[in-house]
Amino acid sequence: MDLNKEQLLAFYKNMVTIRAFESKAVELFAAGQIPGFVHLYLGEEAIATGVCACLEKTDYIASTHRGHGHLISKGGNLNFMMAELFGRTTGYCKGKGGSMHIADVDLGILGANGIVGAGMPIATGAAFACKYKENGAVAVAFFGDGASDRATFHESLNLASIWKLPVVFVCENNGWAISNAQKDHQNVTDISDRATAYGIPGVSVDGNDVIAVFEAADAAIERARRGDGPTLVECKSWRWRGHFEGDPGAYKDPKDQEEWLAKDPIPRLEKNLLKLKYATKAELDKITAAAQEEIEAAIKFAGESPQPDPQEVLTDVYAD
Amino acid sequence: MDLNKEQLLAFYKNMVTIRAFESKAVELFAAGQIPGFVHLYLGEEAIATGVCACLEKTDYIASTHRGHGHLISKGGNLNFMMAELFGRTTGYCKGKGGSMHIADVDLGILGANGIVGAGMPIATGAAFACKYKENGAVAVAFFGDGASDRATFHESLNLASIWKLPVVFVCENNGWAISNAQKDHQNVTDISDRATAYGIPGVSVDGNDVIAVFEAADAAIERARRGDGPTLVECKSWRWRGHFEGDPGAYKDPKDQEEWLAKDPIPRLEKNLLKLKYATKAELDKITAAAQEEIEAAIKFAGESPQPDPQEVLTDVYAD
Amino acid sequence: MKQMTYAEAIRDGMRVEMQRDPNVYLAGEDVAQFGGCFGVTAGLYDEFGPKRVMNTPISEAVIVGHAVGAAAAGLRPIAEIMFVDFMGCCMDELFNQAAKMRYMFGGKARVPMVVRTPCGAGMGAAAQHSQCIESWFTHIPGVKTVMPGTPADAKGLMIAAIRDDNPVMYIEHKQLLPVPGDVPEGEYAVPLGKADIKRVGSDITIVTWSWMLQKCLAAAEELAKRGINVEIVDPRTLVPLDKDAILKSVGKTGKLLIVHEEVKTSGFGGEIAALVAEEGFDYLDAPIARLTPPDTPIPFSPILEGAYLPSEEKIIKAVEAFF
Amino acid sequence: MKQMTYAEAIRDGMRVEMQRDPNVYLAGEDVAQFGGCFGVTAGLYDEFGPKRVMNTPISEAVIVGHAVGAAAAGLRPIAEIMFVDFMGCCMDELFNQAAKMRYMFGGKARVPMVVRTPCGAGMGAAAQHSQCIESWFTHIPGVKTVMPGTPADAKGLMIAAIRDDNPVMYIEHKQLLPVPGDVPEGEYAVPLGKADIKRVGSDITIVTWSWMLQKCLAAAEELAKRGINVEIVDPRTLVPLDKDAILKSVGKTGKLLIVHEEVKTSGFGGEIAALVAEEGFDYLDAPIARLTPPDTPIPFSPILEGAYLPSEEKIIKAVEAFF
Ligand SMILES: Cc1ncc(C[n+]2csc(CCOP(=O)(O)OP(=O)(O)O)c2C)c(N)n1
Ligand SMILES: Cc1ncc(C[n+]2csc(CCOP(=O)(O)OP(=O)(O)O)c2C)c(N)n1
Ligand SMILES: [Mg+2]
Ligand SMILES: [Mg+2]
Repeated sequence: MDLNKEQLLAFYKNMVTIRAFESKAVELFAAGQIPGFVHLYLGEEAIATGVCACLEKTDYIASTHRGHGHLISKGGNLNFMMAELFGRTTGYCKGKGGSMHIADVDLGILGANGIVGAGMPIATGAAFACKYKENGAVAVAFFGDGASDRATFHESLNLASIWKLPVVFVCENNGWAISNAQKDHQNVTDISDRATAYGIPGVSVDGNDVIAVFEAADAAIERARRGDGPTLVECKSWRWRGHFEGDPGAYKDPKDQEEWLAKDPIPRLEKNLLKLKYATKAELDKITAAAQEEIEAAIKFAGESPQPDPQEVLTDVYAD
Repeated sequence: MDLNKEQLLAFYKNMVTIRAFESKAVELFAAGQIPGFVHLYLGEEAIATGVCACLEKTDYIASTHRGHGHLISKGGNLNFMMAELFGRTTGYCKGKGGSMHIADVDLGILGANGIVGAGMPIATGAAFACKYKENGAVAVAFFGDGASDRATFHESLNLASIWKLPVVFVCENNGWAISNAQKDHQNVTDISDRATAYGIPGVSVDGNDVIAVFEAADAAIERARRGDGPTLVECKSWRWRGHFEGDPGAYKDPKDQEEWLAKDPIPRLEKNLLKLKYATKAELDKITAAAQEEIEAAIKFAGESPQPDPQEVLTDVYAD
Repeated sequence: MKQMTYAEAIRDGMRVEMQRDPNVYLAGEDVAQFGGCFGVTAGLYDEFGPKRVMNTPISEAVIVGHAVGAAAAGLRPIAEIMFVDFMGCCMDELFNQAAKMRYMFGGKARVPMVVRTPCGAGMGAAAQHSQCIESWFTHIPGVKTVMPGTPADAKGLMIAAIRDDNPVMYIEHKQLLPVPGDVPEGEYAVPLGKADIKRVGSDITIVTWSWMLQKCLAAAEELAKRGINVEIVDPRTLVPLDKDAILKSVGKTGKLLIVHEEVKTSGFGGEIAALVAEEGFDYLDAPIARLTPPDTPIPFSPILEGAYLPSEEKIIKAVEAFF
Repeated sequence: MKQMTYAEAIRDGMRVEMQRDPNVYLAGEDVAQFGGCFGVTAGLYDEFGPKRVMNTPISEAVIVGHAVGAAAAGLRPIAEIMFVDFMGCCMDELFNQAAKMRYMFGGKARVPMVVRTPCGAGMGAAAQHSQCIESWFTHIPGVKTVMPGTPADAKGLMIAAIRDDNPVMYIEHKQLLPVPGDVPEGEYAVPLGKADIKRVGSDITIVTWSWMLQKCLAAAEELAKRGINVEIVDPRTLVPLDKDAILKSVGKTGKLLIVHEEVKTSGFGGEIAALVAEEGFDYLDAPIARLTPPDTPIPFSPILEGAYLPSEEKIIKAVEAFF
């Protein structure tokens, strides 16, 4: 399918926004301005961008511990996201969640998640609700190669298949589960092969090619909307950073790291845009600069936002 | 491979022994002599018989809630088994376990199990011990079609594959998970197809053909002993009774039930034995009669065994 | 009022809410045509059809986990776990997902879901099919825990649990399923967090719930004949807990016996004893006592299971030991 | 005696037993070359090699479940669960399999295994990576629960846990990992079930464990300056529990404060309070008190997390409230 200029430029803007957000997060964490654990999406920007471009506001996603890219791509507000990383009252979760739990239910974002694999049952349930309400919406579960070894992967894909739910399982195979390389935690090369076990389609794409990701996701999501059930989409990519900030990633072979850095999805789309004459280098640099300014503004917003009142610890446990 | 006379007659003896044990269990449960839940193996005798014929005393099995056939085939003592069903002190578990928890660790029987799918991690761990001790032993996990949808199936097969463990996963596909037909709980016809997800071999055989079961199990177990890792073996059969005694199985289509009753694995082996002239009908009837006598003796043993002393509730919680 | 069994009352509660609210649905193993392992859901499939009463594979993690997503997306799931003993297969989905989603999201999510599951011993079902583990659930902020001990409470608490906007563990007792009683018809809700004085007395307070309530009521009749007048407080919901009702009764009687079916160590009786030792200490004119099973798994043999379980006789003994 | 951190002491305990007993092995996520998420297993892979120190996939159910089978087949697994918060992914394997196998089999199995896992808040890790849930494990007959509060206890209890023939939950605290202390060298075992009086006093008894022990010790010094002489009882193992040590101390002081990091409701403090209200009632000259976090999930913001956690100041206040 042909993607038009607006679409491709929107991909570009989204990817450089994620890149800018995560690059700043590196500095802010190092500077001690972000507490707790931070898992960055650097290098994987094309996946969330391509997938979420197929989704409406009314569709759902379930994210992971490495969730910033998913949230930005689903329309998350950068100020509220950054403020949450800072633990401020203006954050998405009023400072109660942090990076691992950012959510915006109104945007269909059912949360980052600190439990590997926990998003799959949640997305399965959201998809069930879409089918039950017959509202034409779908749900997407993002999860990693490591998560594909968990209980919840098996039970979710099997149930989604049996119930023919409008859900797409997007496996972000970045080659690593913390220090454990994919070949050391599972004996499949293409995780999409696991779809066989559930009688659903499985497809693997280059996760650093935003257009390939979009096309695969679009087909799977359209299939889901048609009522033909779930699909497993594997996007192969690479985790640029350590597992979380603070992990130097010493277990990575520098050669592999180099190779993958060279496959940076952003210059790749950039070349494409220039070739198609959809934009000049100067115009693209302007988009990038604008994104960086947005992030600076978000940091300012977060930094100037109030700290929570200690009494707040007691609220929001139960709805009444 | 050619099975000799002794082997085939041993199969026959084992199958009619299971048949006799379970048939009596039907009566005893109806008569109120067996408390709790009883899940019977009637119709599935060929599976445990064919699989356990490949095992040594030093090998391990992890069984299920439908475990009588596995125990008998692995060499379980009929008196101790029946006494356990009766809840007597002479039972395998001194009356503390009952049908769902009979075990004989000395025979490598790591227990029936009340939790569906719980035997798979246990067999995986026993296989790890065999590999760790380099003692050439293997482990077999029996489980049902319904159990193949559980968390533990996925995590066990993946770990066993990665660690190349000497374990064989024997799926007893009897068509039902309580009232849920296989087609209603999973979208695969051959459960052995799920092996793809772990990069291990998967094979499906007629579970009512003891020779086919033996040959498939033998190949898988030899492979495991050689150090080539796990195999998933699906044995297709049928649950003759309701899920447990007391369930009339009204959800079964009588036509299917009839068809499967006609596939009774015992007459099938009997025909074979007669054709091969390994035995006369009279000789086979003698084997059957002898088995029935053994069961009668076991019932007598159980019935005459003492009830536990109430104080016994407090012992065996911790080893010291 | 209508005579029905505890099982029928649970079903009636589900039916009333399913008729009232199209967003309520039921999912679990064998809950559809089969009617559930204990027949509790019998007839609901015929009445509400395959869209609202669904069988699941044997996949506890996604039975509870999908309910979290469905609830967050606006439905009101009733997820059945066939035995409470199987909650170990889906604890993460309950305690890290369902229970915490609202708080982690800064109060911006609602997770209205009920996990319905039977507990309890007494049928020779052995160690993995007979347990009571309610104190686990009471240790999870964000979850409510409901344990009806009569048919009327079974219906009223079911309706309240379904209407509640939070995850609720609704734990029914296998031994109570056939027990009959008078049950209000129609939309009868029992508020969560309101204890019920099941027997008014003056000499000693017994706090108990679920099946043990019935045993305590029987024991109290016998004790009355012997001149001991027992007050029985049934909290009905362990979280939220009606502390005032417990403290008020102990303030009246000065003596507290807690009877439950969980093993003693870290059973919910410990929490109730602690509550009274903290906030009702001056009311007490005798040590608090707990009557529970011993700290062992549940044995299969009916004789051993009988030795394991609190009984009317043991309750009578435990009460008489106060005097 | 050797100065080492709590983390080094845990490692030393594992190393000593792995050297002594070839059947001891370690399996978990990233425990090999990487040395574990908190570096606790660093160096063990180099010393003992890939046969005895193994990475696993992210599969908690089979991490704990395989250990049950391996233990029943004669090995002594140490299974690491990266955070105790993840135990919800493998509770069945712990509570229905590991804990009950021996009893269900009539005493004819041994399941010598250790589940090693870090607990605790204080690092801004939020609701799913900061919990303390030890009371769950103490509610499982067949399992022992160990919670060291010092480097010496960390080593001694690790060695005892590995040598024990039962499933043992060995729960280390993330905040204690860098804490230094004197640790006996070589084969130093601390018996399971033996409390340690970490501070002798006469005015009030504090029962506490793990990280809170350190906070209580600091508070006790300040209170001493203010003329209140605190006795601190560290049970070290919650199951088996050294009841006599607790009762003896309360018998001496007449006052009991329990401090723990679990949420209050159904935390293990309730069990200790109940024990004393049952068996030490006459010793008490004041109501029992518990100082714990509130019944909420754990918030991310350091300010909110600080409000959630018991602190030296809060402990001092809670003690002074007795006088
Ligand atoms: C159930 C569970 N087990 C373990 C962890 C610890 N952990 C956090 S992220 C992670 C690795 C996840 O790998 P993958 O799924 O590939 O995602 P990635 O980090 O590569 O994006 C692990 C083991 C966890 N959070 N939850
Ligand atoms: C974890 C768990 N979930 C549910 C059950 C209840 N249950 C017992 S047997 C059974 C059906 C099992 O089906 P299958 O695995 O095919 O074995 P079969 O009974 O057909 O031999 C179910 C749902 C259980 N015991 N454990
Ligand atoms: Mg990964
Ligand atoms: Mg079956």
